Amino acid sequence: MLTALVLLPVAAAIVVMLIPTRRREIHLPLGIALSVMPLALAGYLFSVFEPAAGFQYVDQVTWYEPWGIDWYLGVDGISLPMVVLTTLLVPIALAASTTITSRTKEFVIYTLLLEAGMIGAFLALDLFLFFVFFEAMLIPMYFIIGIWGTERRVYAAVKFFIYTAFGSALMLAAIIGLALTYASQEGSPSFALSDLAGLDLSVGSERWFFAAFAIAFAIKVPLFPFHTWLPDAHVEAPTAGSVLLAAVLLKLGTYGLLRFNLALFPEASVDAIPIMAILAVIGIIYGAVVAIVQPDLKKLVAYSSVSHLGFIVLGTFALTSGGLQGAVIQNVNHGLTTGALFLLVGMIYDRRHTKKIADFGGLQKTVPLLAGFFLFMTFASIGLPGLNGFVGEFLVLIGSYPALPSFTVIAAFGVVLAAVYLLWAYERVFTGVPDKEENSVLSDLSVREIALLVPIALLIIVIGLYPKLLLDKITPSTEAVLDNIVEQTDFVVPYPGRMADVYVADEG
Amino acid sequence: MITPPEISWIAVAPDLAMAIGAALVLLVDVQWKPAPRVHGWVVGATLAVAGGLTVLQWAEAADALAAGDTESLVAFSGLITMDGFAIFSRVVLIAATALGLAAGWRFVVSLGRRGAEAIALVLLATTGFSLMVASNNLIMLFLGLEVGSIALYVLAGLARERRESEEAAIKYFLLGSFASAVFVYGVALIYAGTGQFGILGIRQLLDDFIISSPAVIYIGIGLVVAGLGFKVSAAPFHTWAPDVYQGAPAGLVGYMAAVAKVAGFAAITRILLTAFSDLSDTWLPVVAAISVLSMVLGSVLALVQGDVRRLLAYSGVAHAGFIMTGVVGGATDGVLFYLAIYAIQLVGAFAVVAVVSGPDGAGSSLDEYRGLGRRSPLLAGAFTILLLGMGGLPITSGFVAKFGVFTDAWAQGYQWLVIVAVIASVVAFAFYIRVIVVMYMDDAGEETPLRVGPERWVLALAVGATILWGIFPSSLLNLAADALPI
Amino acid sequence: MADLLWLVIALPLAGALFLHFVGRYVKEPISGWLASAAIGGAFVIAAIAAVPFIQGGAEPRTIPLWEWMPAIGGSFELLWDPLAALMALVVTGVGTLIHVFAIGYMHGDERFHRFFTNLNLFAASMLTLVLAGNYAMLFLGWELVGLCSYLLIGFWYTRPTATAAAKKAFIVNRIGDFGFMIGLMLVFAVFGTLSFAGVFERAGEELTGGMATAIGLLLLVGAAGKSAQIPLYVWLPDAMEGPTPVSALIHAATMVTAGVYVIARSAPIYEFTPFASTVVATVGALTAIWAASIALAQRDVKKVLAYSTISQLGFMFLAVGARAYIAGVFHLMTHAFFKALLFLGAGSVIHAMSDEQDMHRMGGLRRKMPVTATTMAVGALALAGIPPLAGFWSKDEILAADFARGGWFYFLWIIGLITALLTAFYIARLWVLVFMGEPRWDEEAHPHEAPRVMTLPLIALAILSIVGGLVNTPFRLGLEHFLEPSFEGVQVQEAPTDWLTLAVLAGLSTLAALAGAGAGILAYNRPRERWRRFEESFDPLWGTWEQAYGVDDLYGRTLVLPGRRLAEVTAFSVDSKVVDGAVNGVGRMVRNAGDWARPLQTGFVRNYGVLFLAGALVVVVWLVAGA
Amino acid sequence: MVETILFVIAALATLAGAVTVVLARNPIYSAVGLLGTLFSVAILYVVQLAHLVAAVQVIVYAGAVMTLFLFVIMLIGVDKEETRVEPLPRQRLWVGGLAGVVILFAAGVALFGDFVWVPAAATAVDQDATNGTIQAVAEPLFTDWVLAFEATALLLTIAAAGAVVLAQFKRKRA
Amino acid sequence: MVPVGWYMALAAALFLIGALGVLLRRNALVMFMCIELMLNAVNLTLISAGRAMNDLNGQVAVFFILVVAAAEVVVGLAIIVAIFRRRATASVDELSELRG
Repeated sequence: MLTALVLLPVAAAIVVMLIPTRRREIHLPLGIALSVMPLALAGYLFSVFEPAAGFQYVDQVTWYEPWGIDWYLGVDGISLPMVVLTTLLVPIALAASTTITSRTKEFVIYTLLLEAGMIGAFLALDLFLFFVFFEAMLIPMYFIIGIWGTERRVYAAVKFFIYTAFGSALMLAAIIGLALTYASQEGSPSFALSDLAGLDLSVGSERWFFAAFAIAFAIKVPLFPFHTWLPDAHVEAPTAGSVLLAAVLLKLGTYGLLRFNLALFPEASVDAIPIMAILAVIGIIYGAVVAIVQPDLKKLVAYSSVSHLGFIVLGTFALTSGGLQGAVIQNVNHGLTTGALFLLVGMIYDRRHTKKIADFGGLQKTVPLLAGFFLFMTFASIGLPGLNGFVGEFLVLIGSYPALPSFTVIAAFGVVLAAVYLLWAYERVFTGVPDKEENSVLSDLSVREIALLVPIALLIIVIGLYPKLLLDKITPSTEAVLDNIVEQTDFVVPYPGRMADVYVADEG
Repeated sequence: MITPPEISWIAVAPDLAMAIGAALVLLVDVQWKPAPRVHGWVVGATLAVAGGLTVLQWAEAADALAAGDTESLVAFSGLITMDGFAIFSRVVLIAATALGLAAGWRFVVSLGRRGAEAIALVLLATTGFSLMVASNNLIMLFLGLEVGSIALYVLAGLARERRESEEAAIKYFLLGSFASAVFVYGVALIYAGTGQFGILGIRQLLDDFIISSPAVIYIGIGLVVAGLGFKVSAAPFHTWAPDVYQGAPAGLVGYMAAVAKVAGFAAITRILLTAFSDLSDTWLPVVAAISVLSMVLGSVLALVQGDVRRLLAYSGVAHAGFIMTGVVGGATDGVLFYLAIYAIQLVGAFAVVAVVSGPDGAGSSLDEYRGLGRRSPLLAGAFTILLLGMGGLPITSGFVAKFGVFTDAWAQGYQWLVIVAVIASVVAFAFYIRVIVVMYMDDAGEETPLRVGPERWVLALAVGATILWGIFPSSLLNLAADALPI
Repeated sequence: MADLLWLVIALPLAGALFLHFVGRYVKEPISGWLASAAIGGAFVIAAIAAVPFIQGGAEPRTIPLWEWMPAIGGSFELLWDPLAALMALVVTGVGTLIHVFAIGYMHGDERFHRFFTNLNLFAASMLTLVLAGNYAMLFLGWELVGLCSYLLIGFWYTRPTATAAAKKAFIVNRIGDFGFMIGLMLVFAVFGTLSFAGVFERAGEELTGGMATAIGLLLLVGAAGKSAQIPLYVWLPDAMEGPTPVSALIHAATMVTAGVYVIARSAPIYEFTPFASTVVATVGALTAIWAASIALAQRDVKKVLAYSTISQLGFMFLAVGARAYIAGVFHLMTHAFFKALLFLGAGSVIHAMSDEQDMHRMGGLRRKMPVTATTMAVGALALAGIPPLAGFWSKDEILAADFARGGWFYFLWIIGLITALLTAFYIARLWVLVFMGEPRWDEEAHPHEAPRVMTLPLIALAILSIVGGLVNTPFRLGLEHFLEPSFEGVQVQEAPTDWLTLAVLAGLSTLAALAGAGAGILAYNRPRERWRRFEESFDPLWGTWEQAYGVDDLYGRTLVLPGRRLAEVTAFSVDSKVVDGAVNGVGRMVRNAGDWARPLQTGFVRNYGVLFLAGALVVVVWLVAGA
Repeated sequence: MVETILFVIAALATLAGAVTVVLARNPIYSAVGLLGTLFSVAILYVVQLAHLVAAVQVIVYAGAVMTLFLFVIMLIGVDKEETRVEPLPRQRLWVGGLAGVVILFAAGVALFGDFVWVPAAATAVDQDATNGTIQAVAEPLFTDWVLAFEATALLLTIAAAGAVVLAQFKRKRA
Repeated sequence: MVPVGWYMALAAALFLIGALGVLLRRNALVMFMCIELMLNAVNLTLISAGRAMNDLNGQVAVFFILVVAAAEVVVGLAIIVAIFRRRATASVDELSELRG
């Protein structure tokens, strides 16, 4: 099933490829239609997923025996939400790309291939395979930014590609090292996560490997100070690119930290808590502060991502139930919220062909619906309780406090700053009187655009009020991660960091 | 009374076939002056036969190994072998030749009467290199090397209408023969040190005795490495490559570069890993250093090139470095796989160059590739895939190849080398990406689509190999793993 | 009935949703009535559900709804106890009246239905806040009311001042919430749960004095933000940019009292930290007098009321800080009545004067709008604390409690007394300036009495302001008994019991009230230039008050501007130059290396030869040396 | 004794010739120098009993090859003298440096490392073993080395074909 | 009886001179002659070493090197002539258009 999930988009891409280029009008609709199939499959997967069963629907096929590499897919509570998110956002991103008129065919193909890469990366349980997907998906994204982007697209695309490739290069070295260490201990090399997790490494090498992985993922997240590719990429990328980049690609970083660093290098992870926490907190505050004064709406949202993803990393390395659950669920939340925000910015851009905040003002009068959605997403992003963002942040903050009090307190201030930069931006863009001529003649959201935003909005509310839906799937896996660390190291989860510590009063 | 030597036809069958083919082409041409198409058939047939014979050889070798007698694989009283290593390399050479000729066919045709000679030279060069990769004797190896090289010198000068072509020829020739002299002096010194020309003989000797004062041998090894390093254009012996790649006829450069690299590395691997593996402690660091220098210098220089052929040349230098890591790794299969993949991709890439810059290969500056993505999407797409393959992006065979050699090097304890290598490959990405940028992200200057001739088959195969062996590498990897030198 | 309690929240919410989606198709007044009906229904249900407590003997109960964030003990559950009931009744009751009033007030606004959508949404949020069964859910309501306040302050989004005020309100509240959140972190870290039941159950064994103090102070920060106490009160005056019903409902009667409610709710924690409590009381006292003094000199009628609200909230803090929780909540209730009344009255005046808010351009309106005038007079007296109106009882009880507490609280008591005097003065000034004297408004504005739909709520509130106090008098402590179950096991500061002291205290505060009111009337019931001269005689003090001590631009200069600068430096120097510069620098370095190495390729065969030979030589030497 | 004298003379001649090749400004003199070297090397062959090789050296090299050289020299002009100035910057510096390094290296190896030119040298030289008569050389040439011998055929073919291709020259753009 | 070392040293010197010659001269022909010098040095080495080891293969090897040399000469001179035809020069320094 998982294999099918990975290959469906590829198949879709091939189908689109077969449509002659001159039939330009059908590529996009077809792409959207086809990209719904993975969504359906993912939905089914979500419904039949057994939270308690750990990795399931495992597909393992030997790829090349002597090297011990396998086609090894499996899904658990940590990857499941990401897969669903991916499959959900791709159709939306595609449907949001009707403004792309040149070389539509290629665009659709790249997007579908990108989807395949992302799903694969989330499902891969073999480090080699993971690396393949992790690296391979750069290319479609590179093209999406570089071909359909705005003025400095080439610079942004190349920067994105090289920077990320650099990170993953080190990771490749580390992966090789791991596999060979395994070979030296067990006789034959293996790249399977399950095998390598059990590896006993010397403290030194474990730390090196951890660093290599951490840098790769830190660049992807991106953590301060590796974040500078992100604003450029976002600003230049077309809407669909920004959406997928923010919503899914960045998550590969946080996902990787959670899935690989914690699982493979428990000792080093525990030792690295301070460093990662510091970087995370710096990211939170720094990203927010920088976002405040950004003159470009997209750049502002980009920096807000830097800030928000800091929370995820913080939660991950707090190593508490709350923190981990928060991290995973925040992965989804940020994907939805920021994705939606980029959609909206894109819609504004389609109307005004500018992203400069200074060029706007009083839009709420001319495009009330758009303003409404924007405000909604803004508050979701600020972390308004009742919406999804809050669940993630609150879990992270409250959950991390017992482990990392001081860091968490500083991080909490990011919540204040979030309100500052987003509301100020909203004020400047939407409120007041539309003084500029071109701002007073815009058309409000079309039915299509509303149709794109509504499902996201609904999910945002549902997750905000009834996160159980996700948490039930997530919790067993995150607990497993935590248990593993506790077993492997002498790390003690501070009270009340574990689910078991939560006190339930006997209530009448 | 002289006892007639026993001849093992099978060991040289493919080479014989190609030599005969070459002769045939020349004779047919002299006799009937047929249309180029006819030559095409002859060459095709020749290469097909040669390829078929290699299959026979493989079966033979397999039986022999199964029977456990490696002696029977050594033919002509030790001059050459028929081991898997030789056969694999030979197959790669033949494949590269077939593809290369197809890629250069329009150029060959454009040569008119001289076309036949060109074809013959190509075939002979391949024959020479194929003897070289099989030779188990340094002098034999030298002969093969010279047969190949001299033919290549001529080929480099074939695009006579272009001044650069002559310059390329003379540079290639002078430096080449200079390098050959150095190489053969090395051979002479090794002979002085060991009294052997035979590679296995040397191996035996070094296994059995400790040479009291081996300095002369080391000098020999050094000179041999330098000489062969020239052929594979490893830094700092690479200087000829960019000029020659740029000057030589576009259609044939791919072929020239590919076969030289394959043969050269086959020789280096055989000499270092078979003959002198006992001295590896001494030469490993040196080879590692060459590898690093090649990777760094190649990538960095390729980054600033404005001409695609020079860019590919420097990238070739970098690749020489990557393959060297495989040599350091000490596993022949990694090297062989890399060579096979790289040869195909190189020929493919130059097929594109040939299409873009016309039969005699006038210009090949990056500007000519502006907007190629619009102009002829398929061509650009193929080029993109090949470039990414060379860059070593996952799901292309290039990645598998790099992964293989890096793994070997790491296992040898050369972690630092691997780290340098991965970083170098990122830089490599940077310049391959540049070409892609130009093709896709700059608006097209010229709009008329390019005429693609036989190159399309080359590209189809090269791209296919890049993708398929990228996703299902095991078939080729298994072959490479079986293709061990005796 | 308590099982249907969720309806109390669900009804207004449903109203909000309905209006949000189909509101624009509903004719103008109907949507307003629908909203009112929704919240009215909530009131009815709450009232019925509250009956058992009124009868007495009923236990508080927790009604679990569904799981939310189990990992941190956050879930959707309602706590139904007298305190919650009282709050719910106040919110829904006063809320209903204000809804009705708004139907008239918002008449003709093109976003009429949107206004009631938000109003209903606010009601739902506020009810969530007061009915919440744990801190997480309380925080949910806490933030949602903040959102509604943001939306409603900025309701007229085309006014830059309004949107700015809205943003300011939200952000200042956020700063408070920052402290509040940290408080919650501590709570969870200490108790391993966020549910009230759990926390209060374990307060005894888990809580150390220091931790209690920390939590107490952090909660205070949050409360100070929401309830506009020093130093976070600055947003409330600006919040007057919103429509007047909003000011009445959110910024007088309900939302701003949330802080008081939270502290009362957390009594079991403050139980263990006298220090924190004292701080609460002190902050309250200072805020009370500080805001009152500012209120003295405001010209904008709503500004006066705003600062008065801040001041009154100060009183409530003074109460709950002194552990006189019941007195605090009591004052919360009465204040809700008369302050809502005053705001709505002001609203109807402003409405009549076609959006004129400057008292200097009013005067002599009592003939034009008698109902408003009288009802507002009632409100004023109640606020001033003239017996036997509502304000008197509650305020008097607070002061009495502080007096009884003794020690430091004597000092606070005195402050309270002075504040009472000032309060009486400024409210008298307000009423006189608006309704007495000669008209100071120009002719084309011809004020008129408000329509019935607006006056009726005024009358209703007036009645409440009169009798509201009687639920808890020294003679009959109804409210006290009613609320007891909520403060079980918490020691509550009672007023002194001996009648003499009580009488004296009551006398004192009455005296203060009368004095203030008298002075106000005397000073302002005169021709304009006279009282102008009177005001000027206080300069520069008066000016300072009028400028609200210039706190706003103080904050602006010390916090906002430096913040902007910092952000700009970080963004445009550090980030783009240093961090990104480093990244691009590496790239450039590599390229430069290439350009630098390029001359190696001179194109001269003989140079190549040299390089080749040199290389070979190095290899050879290295090999031989290596051997 | 005889051998020593011959060696010294021939060696000096060889080096003299070689130096001439390098230093002579006119290609003709270089050619003559080369000729000298070839002959004296041939002498050294003879001294070492490599009769056949020596003969071939004289016939093929001094004969055929040198003639070819002289032809070309004549073709491209005898008077093409090379000035002593070195156009390439620092070329001579480099070359000098290289030479220096080589000599230093040689010296170093000679002094410190117990350098042996032919470690595998036999204790007693057996004159017959390496008596390079036609018979003696022919036997290995046509048995053990037969494949190499055949391979030379390829070389000659290439040489022929290559020369032909390069020689014919149709003037497209001069 | 002359020690083999002398021969070898002589050959080495010859090789070095040849090599330096290649680097010092700009006339393609002369450079090429220098390469011939180097090859001669190789041959001398082979023969001397072979003799020292009582091994005839050294002499046999020389044959092949001679052939190679001959072949190179043919091709090399052909190239030189071809270039001369077009540019009327044999100086390699003037062939430096390809660089960088």
